[in-house]
Order: sequence, then structure tokens, then C-alpha cells
Amino acid sequence: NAMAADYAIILKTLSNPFWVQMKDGIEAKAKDLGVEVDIVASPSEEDFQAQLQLFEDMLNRDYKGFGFAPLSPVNLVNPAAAAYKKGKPIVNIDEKVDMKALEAAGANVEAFVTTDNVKVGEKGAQFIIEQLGADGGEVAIVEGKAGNASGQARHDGAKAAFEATSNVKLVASQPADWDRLKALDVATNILQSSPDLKAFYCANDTMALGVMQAVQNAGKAGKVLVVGTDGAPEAREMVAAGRLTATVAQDPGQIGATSLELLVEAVKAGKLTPVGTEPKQVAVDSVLVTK
Amino acid sequence: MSNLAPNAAGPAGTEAVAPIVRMVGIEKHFNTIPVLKGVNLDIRPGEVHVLLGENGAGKSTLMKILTGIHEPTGGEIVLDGVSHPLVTPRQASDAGISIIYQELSVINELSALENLFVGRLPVKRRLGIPVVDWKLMEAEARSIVDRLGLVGLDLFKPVGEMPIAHRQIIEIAKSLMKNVRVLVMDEPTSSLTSVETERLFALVRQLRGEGTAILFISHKLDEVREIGDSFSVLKDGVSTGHGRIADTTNDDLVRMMVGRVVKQRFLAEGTIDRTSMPVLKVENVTSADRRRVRDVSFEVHHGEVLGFAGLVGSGRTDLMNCLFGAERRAGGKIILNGQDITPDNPVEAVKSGMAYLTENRRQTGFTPNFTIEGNIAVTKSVKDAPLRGTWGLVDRKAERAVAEEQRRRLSIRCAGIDQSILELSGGNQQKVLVGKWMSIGPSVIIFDEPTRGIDVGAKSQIHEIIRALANAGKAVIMVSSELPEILAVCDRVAVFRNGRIMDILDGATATEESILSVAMRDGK
Amino acid sequence: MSQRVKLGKLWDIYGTLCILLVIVVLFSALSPTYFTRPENIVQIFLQSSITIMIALGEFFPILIAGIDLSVGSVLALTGMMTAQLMVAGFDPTLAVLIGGIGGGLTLGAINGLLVNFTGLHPFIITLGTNAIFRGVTMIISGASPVFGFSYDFVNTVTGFVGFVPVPVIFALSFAAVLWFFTAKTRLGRNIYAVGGNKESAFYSGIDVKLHTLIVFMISGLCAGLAGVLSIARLGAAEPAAGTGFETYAIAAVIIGGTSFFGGKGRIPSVVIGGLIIGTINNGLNILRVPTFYQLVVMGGLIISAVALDRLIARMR
Amino acid sequence: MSQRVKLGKLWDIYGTLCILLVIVVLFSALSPTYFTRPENIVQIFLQSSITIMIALGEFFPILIAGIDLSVGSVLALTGMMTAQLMVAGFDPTLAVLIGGIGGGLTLGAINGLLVNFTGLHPFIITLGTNAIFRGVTMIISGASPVFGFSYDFVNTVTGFVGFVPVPVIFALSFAAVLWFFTAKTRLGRNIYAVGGNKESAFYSGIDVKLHTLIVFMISGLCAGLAGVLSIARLGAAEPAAGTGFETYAIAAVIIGGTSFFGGKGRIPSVVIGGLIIGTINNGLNILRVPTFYQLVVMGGLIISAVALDRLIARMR
Ligand SMILES: Nc1ncnc2c1ncn2[C@@H]1O[C@H](COP(=O)(O)OP(=O)(O)OP(=O)(O)O)[C@@H](O)[C@H]1O
Ligand SMILES: Nc1ncnc2c1ncn2[C@@H]1O[C@H](COP(=O)(O)OP(=O)(O)OP(=O)(O)O)[C@@H](O)[C@H]1O
Ligand SMILES: [Mg+2]
Ligand SMILES: [Mg+2]
Repeated sequence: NAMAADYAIILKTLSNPFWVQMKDGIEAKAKDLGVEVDIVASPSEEDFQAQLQLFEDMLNRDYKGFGFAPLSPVNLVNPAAAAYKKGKPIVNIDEKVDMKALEAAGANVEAFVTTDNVKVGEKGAQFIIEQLGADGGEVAIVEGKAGNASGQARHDGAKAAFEATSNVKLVASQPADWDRLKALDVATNILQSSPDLKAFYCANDTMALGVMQAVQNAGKAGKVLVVGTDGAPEAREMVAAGRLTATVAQDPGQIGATSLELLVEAVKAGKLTPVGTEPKQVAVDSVLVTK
Repeated sequence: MSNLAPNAAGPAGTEAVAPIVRMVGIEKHFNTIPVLKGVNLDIRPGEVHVLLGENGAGKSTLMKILTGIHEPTGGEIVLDGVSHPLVTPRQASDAGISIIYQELSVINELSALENLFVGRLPVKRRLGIPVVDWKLMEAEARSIVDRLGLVGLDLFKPVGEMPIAHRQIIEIAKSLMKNVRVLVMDEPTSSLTSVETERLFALVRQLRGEGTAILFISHKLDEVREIGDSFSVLKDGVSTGHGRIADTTNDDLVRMMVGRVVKQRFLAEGTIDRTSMPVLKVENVTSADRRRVRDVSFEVHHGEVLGFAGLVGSGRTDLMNCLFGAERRAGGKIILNGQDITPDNPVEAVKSGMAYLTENRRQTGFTPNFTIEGNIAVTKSVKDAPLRGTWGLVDRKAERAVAEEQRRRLSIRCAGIDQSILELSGGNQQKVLVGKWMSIGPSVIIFDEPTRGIDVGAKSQIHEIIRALANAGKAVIMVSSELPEILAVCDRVAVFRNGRIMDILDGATATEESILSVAMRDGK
Repeated sequence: MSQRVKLGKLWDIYGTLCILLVIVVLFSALSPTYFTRPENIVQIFLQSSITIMIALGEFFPILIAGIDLSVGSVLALTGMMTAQLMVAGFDPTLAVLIGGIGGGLTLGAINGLLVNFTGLHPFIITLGTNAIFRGVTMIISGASPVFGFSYDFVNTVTGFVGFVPVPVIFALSFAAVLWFFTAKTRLGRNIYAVGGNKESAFYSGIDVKLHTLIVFMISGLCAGLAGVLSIARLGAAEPAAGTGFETYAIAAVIIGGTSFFGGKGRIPSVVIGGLIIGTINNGLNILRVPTFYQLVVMGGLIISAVALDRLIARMR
Repeated sequence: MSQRVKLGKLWDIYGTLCILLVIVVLFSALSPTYFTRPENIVQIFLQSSITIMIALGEFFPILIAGIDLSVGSVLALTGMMTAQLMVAGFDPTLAVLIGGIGGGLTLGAINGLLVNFTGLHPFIITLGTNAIFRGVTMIISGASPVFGFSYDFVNTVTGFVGFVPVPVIFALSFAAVLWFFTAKTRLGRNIYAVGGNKESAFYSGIDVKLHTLIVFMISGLCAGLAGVLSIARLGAAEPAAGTGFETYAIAAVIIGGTSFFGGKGRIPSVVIGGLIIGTINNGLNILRVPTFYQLVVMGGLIISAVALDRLIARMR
């Protein structure tokens, strides 16, 4: 198909249910609106350069507008600015781009449809704190891959919440690189050295499922809380089955659909939001999925 | 050595000349095993001194101590009157000591030119930047390479793509490039044919005339006699004799080295019946490129050793590879006792009873990570095993027995069959490889340069084995660039040239001259 | 002097073991309460079992002076196939046979055939197939984990015999089989010969291409079995599973004293190499070394472990 | 016959270039509208410039039969240091000198010294330092990107001369310098000798350890310069930048015909190897090949490109 689609959306990755759901949401919306959209993603969540190149390459095709979910607040600033300067509307999805950097590059987005990952982490931690109640106790965080922006933000949010609570003690915060098997092993080891541990907060659901397995293997199912992040289908199922305590879910399909809708509107409007003015903000709320 | 009678003066009366290098009481242990036990050696300018000794006597080790590769465990080395407990490679090089190693040390990836200058590339300034001076290198290299007979050699070709003889010549040229005062040549002629050897000797004589001291190691006594002035003999790590070549007979030299006189000729005793069905029949073998081996046919009869003579690069090795299935053929058949066994690869060749001692033991011969036992046993194990040599268990006991037998039969000098093959002297490594092929009880045996680097005693042993195999009804083919050896063993001699058999001469009547005249005959 | 030679030989065999002991002592001193608990020791073995399985496979390509960079993807793809077969209603045993064992052997054979046919260095071939196998895993799974298969399967594979976890028994018995294979069979010895010098092996009548194929099939088989272990341990097949595992596997093989230049190495040392990696990982968690420092300590420990081993070996 | 030999020689030199052309023709046919646009061609060069820079460095360790797995982390750490220096108020030139060039040389020297001192294979050393350097990057940055540095710097480095982007000019001129270095200088030629046969080189009076050190310092320097390019292109120093880049770099070097066994390879072919990787990436994006299929196609193309090259070379 040598014909150009109308819109291009660059996601962080597609090798994870969260992003697959977002893709599905965008595609469904595109059908509704009767537009064509190309959805692409970086080959890995560490490869900032590849995502940058992906955006650059997409710029060489004649799209009407772009949606982008940057791997970090800054890695897509340059191509996003280039798109803006070519007169193409851009919509920022999920990870919020650094506004100052974008402004300095002489560009602006039409809309933000982004998540505050610090809040997401906070929400997960807050839930744990509530569940532990007056007794409090020891808690641990299972982190994503070091250097990943969303993972770092979730960790920061959860850590701050835990540390602000006097009867809760954060005894370990260890990386499991988004890997389920590693999460299983890391959680097992943490349980070894902290036998009184009461809860885990995990920076995504893939790891939460591994941690859940570890808790079960240790014979502590139900005694140690496991809270994940994302609301992946398997995690929701496990929450329903009572094996996972909770997951901080967003609605990726809806995020994607909203983003596309805003992008199409902006193209129809025919003029870009000037640099320096406040663009439309759609804060994506996270909801706690519990049994 | 230094106490020679004054009346036994050398060609240029060199006894009066002070030695450049003296090695005094040199001792060397490897692990616990003594290899050199107090060896003395004086090296004088303007003289070719021959170092003789059996395989494993310690010749190469002594030379490696002189050039700083090995540290001696005892003794001293006196360079220009200054005594050192050991020399470093740098010191040796600075003192003008240059060596041609027994095992080729050229760097295959580099061009011939760079190999000649490795470690001391000349530079010139271009716009103030020092750059390698290729022109100067080429000019210097060309003259020396021409003198060694490689006229028109592509100096910019990687030596890895050159035939082994050319690599040897480059190794020789490399040592001559430097300003040498002492030139050590550890079996420089083992991969050369007589033509190249002659050229080399011309050069050696010239160097001697210029006052260079030359230490020459070789197992070829004819050569030794031709080029040597004086000699010393090493046996089991001690000097057992020295003197002037001219005052000694070959038999004396052999006795000093081996302790007995050895048999020299091994031709078939009776007459060979060439009318009955041949043991091996080779029909129209052509290499895949139809160039290096072209339409070769020959027969080997019962009790016969067929020799292949020819100049370096005439394609003999390529032919043997084609016979063994190691190289793709465009066509041809190999028939053993009336049965077509044409192998498409060495596995089939080994399975049908062929054995092939390759010419380059380091590259295609031994398995460096194996012991003597492993090297001998692996091929037999492959031959005996079903499923293309993969099925079955290793029978250590039986294999040890086989290895021990070969060690005894070939008198391999080693600490035991559990020793790594890398620790053996060159000649003993070669014997291990002969043993590996003997152990499979082959029906067709191809020996490509079988006695390269082997001492006189062992050489006659191997010749004896070759003859015994022929007598036992095996088809024996021997490729050799050493014409005396060809004449000593082969009943017929196929003279190879440009990928073709030019003529097959009768071994009993052929001479070096008659072979060479065919090998160098003009026209394609 | 002969004493020293013997010591040297002993070190060759037990050197890696000593390094492991040094690391164990180190961690025990730093965390006397938790690290040395029997449960934790069992845990280390359990956590190392997948690394060991993959390293056992990786040993063979390295033994012939090659490498297999695709083991992580093979683990993911075989695990995914096994899981999908089970979810589709196949009997677990059959699913493991087809997906894990058959799949592993097939993917390994693809590597081996490509190496043989193209004559390229295995590095470039398996770099390519690593991407290909990962892509296929993503495609057949739609990038979503596959779960919900038989508890019997999960319980059997993750169960215990006495206090020893089944994966540990499995990995160690498999190692024993491969040890026997490398030390006692003709095929095993032939592989060492190919590793020592391909050309001389070829001229000795060893079918180098066949052995290369077998080597990669063994590597694929081990990765496939590791894939089965991994889905059982997780109760799910993750499409991104095994990413970067080749690095651990290679590290375990090299820590175990295997030469990169081929022909030298021993299976028991590879097992210990895998245990060293597992112990370091476990110890870092137990000591709760902060995230960023984990990388530094891990890197430093790997280098020092191997360096220490080789320095002592050289001093013998 | 001599005709054929000549053809073979030509192929050695221009073979990789032909493969690049084949790939370009392929993509042009598949996407005539977008792929062949001049902007896109410029784009390919721009995107390849960092891969080329790293591959240029990686070429040297591979040339001496080693490897450098730490280039990705060196890129990240040098970039981070440069960025932090600029943010701390240092003049960009000075920051690049200290952080990028000085940092790259230092990290390379650490690798080289460790290799020399321990005598271990560079694989294990740089596997370790890769983790260590990455950890240090995380520690000094708190795992957050550093940005907001001088626009002059960013604009200069990402600017154009005529229609050619500065990083392209930079990478190609650096390649030219290294080409001259490897082909014409004594030091460069000695590195080839070390790569061909370390022992022979040693006995010929070449200081093998010194050359090994230099080789790793060059590799570090190139990665350091790539780090500077990368922060300028991104406008930020990312702590996880360069993860996995060693794979691309090694692939580029090998696609460029460099031998894993040392002593063989040419700088221009490495540049073309880098362009091949860049072109495949760009072409797949332009053709909008879905992500997972990209993995499959990328893997397949890398294998076929090198295989084609070698098959033709063998047929000469
Ligand atoms: N690196 C080593 N380790 C152990 N033993 C060695 C080593 N090098 C040589 N040897 C032993 O030292 C002895 C002398 O070897 P050397 O190579 O000096 O013999 P040589 O006289 O040159 O024999 P040849 O004529 O076969 O070349 C042999 O027995 C050999 O096994
Ligand atoms: N002087 C030369 N010039 C060019 N190529 C040569 C030369 N000598 C040998 N070759 C190459 O080597 C091939 C034959 O080498 P081969 O080793 O089969 O010959 P050989 O008769 O066995 O010589 P050797 O005594 O060195 O073993 C030739 O086809 C050619 O490609
Ligand atoms: Mg010798
Ligand atoms: Mg020959």
C-alpha cells in the first residue's frame, strides 16, 4: 500500500498488553471517524534513538498529523517540533513531553492526553497504606528497568507516599526490568530477607503477576498484598479471582481513541496552537481495580 | 666446541675469530622435565654451523632461548662479551640475532610486504605526518624476494592465500631483511623443493661471505653436507659431538645422533606385477575449477609405492584433496580393488579405508586441544562408529592401548600419551599424526610430505612403515618435494606439473635430474 | 614442582567452585541472618536453574568457537508454543514434546543449517535469528501473555522432591547427562575436536557440518527446555521472556572457564558458572543493594570472579 | 582466470557497497514515492551517523579478535557527563572535551587496562564494564534525563552545511581520519599485525599490550563522540541511551566484512555496514512494516546481506 494514511501515531512499544489495547482503541476510533491511521512503535523501550528515527522517518511521509507517546520527556522533542514547523498538528500521548524544551524548540502541541505517572505510583501506594491500616508494616517496591521514565515516576510517587506515612516502612526497592521471571525471583528474595513484609507495589502488571506467583510460592497468598499497575487483562482477571490485590488501571483504549479524536479535530480546524499558549489538556485518570 | 684442534681451521680460518654469541651450560626444564642439560654452543661469524639431533633433542628449544622466547633455567648467554642469565626478544633483536622459526610465524592476514617489515615498518613524512613508506618497503623487499626466486610475487597479497612454500620463503626473507649478524634457521627447507633450496643456499653462502654467523638446523644430511662448515650434535639435551663437516661421514653423523646406522633405501624387493588388477585405480580426476587438477588417471599396484614429484604449486596437494573428497571435484572415479569408493567428503573416505596425512600439520593435521592419545584415537573412533562417526561411547582403555602401541612403534618422544601435542617437538608431532592414520588400518594411504621435519632415524622408520604397508597390499601414495626421499622409497614416480601428470618414471632408474627435467619441461 | 602441576590440574577442575565459595562466604558475612538460610540456598539453586539450562546449551556453540545469541528468543518462542498448545487443549506432555523439545530442536536446527549453508560466523546468524524468533513470538501471541493452562503441569514442574525443587533436579540431571555426553561419547569428543581445529577435524573424517548442526540443536533443545521451565514457573508465557538471557548464559559459560577460542571447557564448571550468576543476583537482592548500584556491583563481581580464577590458575 | 581474480579483489572492496545498492534498489522499488526523496536520503545518512561512529570504534577491538560490549554504556555515560558539565555552566567546547573526548578515552582505557592486566577475553571484561558504566550513569543522573543545555551547542551539532547535516560530515570525516590511520600509519598497521597473530607480533617487537590499550581507547573515544552527537540530536542526555547499541555496531562491523578472528577489515566497508543498518531501519519505517514484522525482516535482511556478500566472494 503505497498510499499514505492520514495520520501517524508513534507509541512507546507494542510488546505489552497496555499498548496493544491502546492500538486497538485507536483503530476502532479510526473506523468510526472514517480515517486511516498508521500506528508504529519503538522496537524496545530503551531505544530512544530508534523511536526518534521512527518519528523522523514518518515525517518523510505526507501525514496530516501525528500522535506520539515519547519514551522520555525529551527524546521526541526535535521531530515533534519539525512536524509542527511543517504545519502538522501534533498530539502528545501518555508520557508528557517537556513543555519548556518543546517551547524552546519553537513548537507546541494541540493537546496533551497524558498520565501523571507520579500520581499513579502514589495511588497504588496509598491503597496499600489504607489496606494496612493502623498497623502499617513493611512494604517493598518492584521497579522497572532503571532509567525508564514512567517506571521512575511511578517509583518516585510510591516511594514518596510510603515515606510520608510513619507506620509504613519501605524496606526494599529493587529492579526487575519489567520481566516477569525476574520479578518472581526478586520478590522471593525480598520475602526471604524481609519475612514480615506486608505488601508489594509493582511498577507494572507483568511484574506484579510474577510477584503474585512468588507470594503464592512462599505460602503467603492473601497475607502479602500485591498491587500492580496498568490494568492488563490478565491482571484484571487475577484481581477478580482474588489472587492479585489490585492494579492501578488506566483505560488505554480510551486514551488512544481520545488522542486520535483530538488530532482529527485539530487537522479539521486547520490552524495550529501558537507557541506559548496553553494547549488542551486531557488528564487521563487512573482507577484502582480491586475485587 | 671451542677446544677444536687449531689445525682443523675452517674455510676462512674462522677459528681465530672470537664468537659473537656463546651459550654456556644452558639448562631448560619444562615443568619438571629436563630438556637441555648444560649445553654449550659458540657462534662465530662467517661460518655455517649445523645443529643436529633427533626429534625432541632440544634444538628448537635452545634456539628459542637464544632469541628470548624461552627463559633458560640455568647457564648464561654471552653476547659480545657481556654475560646475561637470559636475553629478551628485544635484546636478541638488537644484537642482530634473527631467527626463522620451525613453525611458521608469518601473519596470514597481512600482505607479504608487511610480513617482511612487521614490527619495524619504515615511515616517511607526508605533510608532516609520518606515514608508512610502502615504496621503500617494496623496493627493499623486491630485491630480497627476487633473490630467493619468487620473481613477480604479488607482494600485496595476504600470505594466508599463498602456498606454504611461499610462506616459508617469506619467513626466510623476513629474517634477512634486518641487519643480521647471527641468522638462526630452524629447518628452513622443510617445505621447499630442491630448486628453492638451491636459491636459499646461494644466499646463505653470500651471507657467510659477508661475515654473518649462521646456525642451521636440518634433518636432511645431504643439505647439511652441502652448506655446513661445522656442526654440533645434541642428544637428549646434552652436546654429544662437534667438529667440521668435511672431516665426518654421514654415517658418523647419523651414529652420533641416533646411535646406530640407518637403512637408506626401501624399494620393493621383488618385481611388481603390473598386469593384474591394480589395488587402486584413479580415473579422470578433475578439480571443480578444472584448472588446478586436470584429468588425472593412474594406478597403484600390489606392493608398490607411487610417488608424486613436482615443483611447489604444481597442484599435487590439490589432487590429494580431490582423491580424499576434501575438495570438490568436477569429475573422476576412485576404484579400490575393483570397487568404486569415490568419496564425496573425508568422512566417506575414512569410512572406506582411506588415510591422508596432510602436508600442513598445524593447519590441517593435529587437534591442538587434545593429548597425544586423543589425537591418535579420534580418527579410529570416527571410522569405527556408525552414523557418520557419531554413535557410541569412547573406550578409553582400548584407545590408550592403541595410542601406546603407536607411541612405541614410532618411538614418539614424550612424557607420556597424556601429554598435550602442543608440547611435542615438531618431528614428534608429525609422528603422532602418522600414528593416528596407522591406527585405522587403512587400505589406501596418501602421505603428503610425510617426513617433513623428521629426523633421519625416524625417517627411515617411516619409510619402513610405508614399504611394509605396500607389501601388505595397501595402495600407498607419497607426495614429497624431497627428491632423495622419493628415490629412496617410490617404485614409480609420477611427475606433476600444472595439474597434470606429465610422465610416470620408474623409481629404480629415475634420478633427481630426470625428474626435474620433466617437472620443469616447457609447454602446457 | 610436580606438586604444583597437580595443584594446577586440581584448580582447573575445582577453581570455579572455589570462586563460588568465596562469593558465598562474602555474602554470608554481609548477611548472616538471611543469606545462609537453607530456604535461601534452595532458592538460589531454583533461581539458577533456568540460567544453568540455557548456559548448558550455550556451552556447545562456544565450545566450537561460535556463539548462540538467539537462546533468549528460543526460550520465549518455545515457551509460547507450548503454552498455546496447552491452552488449545493438548495434553501437557504432548505440548512439551512438540513445543518445547520439538520447537527447541527445530529452532536450533535452523541456526545450525544457516551457519552451515552460509558459512558465516554464528554471531551474525544468531543475531539475525534472535530478532526473527522474537518477532515470530510477538506475532503468534499478539504480544500478550498466554496463561490459564493446566495446574497439573504447573504443579508438577514447580513441585518438590523432598526439599529439592523439580527444576533444580531437572537442570542438574540434564547437566549430568550432558557431562556424560561430553566426556564419554564419541559424538561429544568429536565436538571438542571440531572446537580445537575445524580443518584438522575435517581432514580426520569428522563431519564438521553435521557436528555444527548438532551443536546448535543441543543449544536449541536446552533453550526450549528452559522455555518450558520458565512458563511453568510463571504460570504464563510472556512474549518478552528471556530478553537478554544470552548475556547471562554466555557469562556463566565463560565464568565456568570455557575458552572463547573453542575446544576447551567442562560441563560441571558451566553449572557452577550459572550458580555464581544466580548467587550474585540473589545476594544483591538479599542485601537490598539499591537499583543503580546493583549494576555496578554485578559488573564488578563478574570481572573479579573470572580474573581471580585465571590469576590463580596462572600462578599454579 | 586473472580476470576472475581481479573481480574477486574488486568484490572484496566494493562488495559491501553493492549489497547496500541492492537494498536501496529494493526499497526504492517498494516505496518509489517516499524512500527516494532527497530528504529521506539525507535522513538515512543522518540516522546512520551515530551507528557509524560507534561501529568505527568497535572495528578496532574486533580487528584484534576482541570485542567491546560497553560502547552503549560509554555513549550514555560520556553523553551524561557532557550534559551535566554544560548544565553546570561549562562552555560547550570544554564540556565536550572533558566529558565526551576525555571521558571516552578514559573509559576505553579502563577497558584496555583491565584486558591487559587480567588477561581475560575482552568479552567478559566489557560485559562487566558495560554494567558498571551504565550503573554509574544511573547514579550520577538519578536515572533522569538531563536537558536544558545551550542551544548554541545543539544547533551547531545538529545544523547543516549546505544540505548535509553536521553529524554526517563529522562521522564521515572521522571515518576518513581512521581510514588514513589504519591504512597509512605505522601504529595502524601494527594493530593489524596484532590482530593477525598476537604472538608473532609480540616476537616481532610490537608492544601488544600498548596496542590493545590504544585499541580500546579508540573504541571509547568513538563511543564518547557518539555520546556527544546523541545528546545533541536528542537535546537531552538519557540515562538509558545507547542500550543495545553494541549489537548494531558489531553487526555493522561484521556486515562490513571484518573478520571475527582478527586482522582483516577495512574502515570504508564499516561505514557502508553502518549505512546498510541505517537504510534497512529507515526503509522498514518508510514502508510501515508493522513492529513485530520489522524484527523478522530486519533479522532476515542482515543474514541475507552478509550471506550474499560472502557467497559472491566465494564464487569469484
Ligand atoms: N612448551 C613446552 N612444554 C613442554 N615440553 C616442551 C615444550 N616445548 C618443547 N618441549 C619438549 O622439549 C623437548 C625438545 O623439544 P624441541 O622442540 O627443542 O626439539 P627439537 O630438537 O627441535 O626437535 P625437532 O627436530 O622435532 O624439531 C621435546 O621433548 C618437547 O616435548
Ligand atoms: N608460484 C605460484 N604462483 C601462483 N600460485 C601458486 C604458485 N604456487 C602454488 N600456487 C597455488 O597453489 C596451488 C597448488 O598448490 P599445491 O599445494 O596443491 O601444490 P603442490 O604441488 O602440492 O605444492 P606444495 O609442494 O607446496 O604442496 C596452485 O593451484 C596455485 O593456486
Ligand atoms: Mg625443532
Ligand atoms: Mg603439497
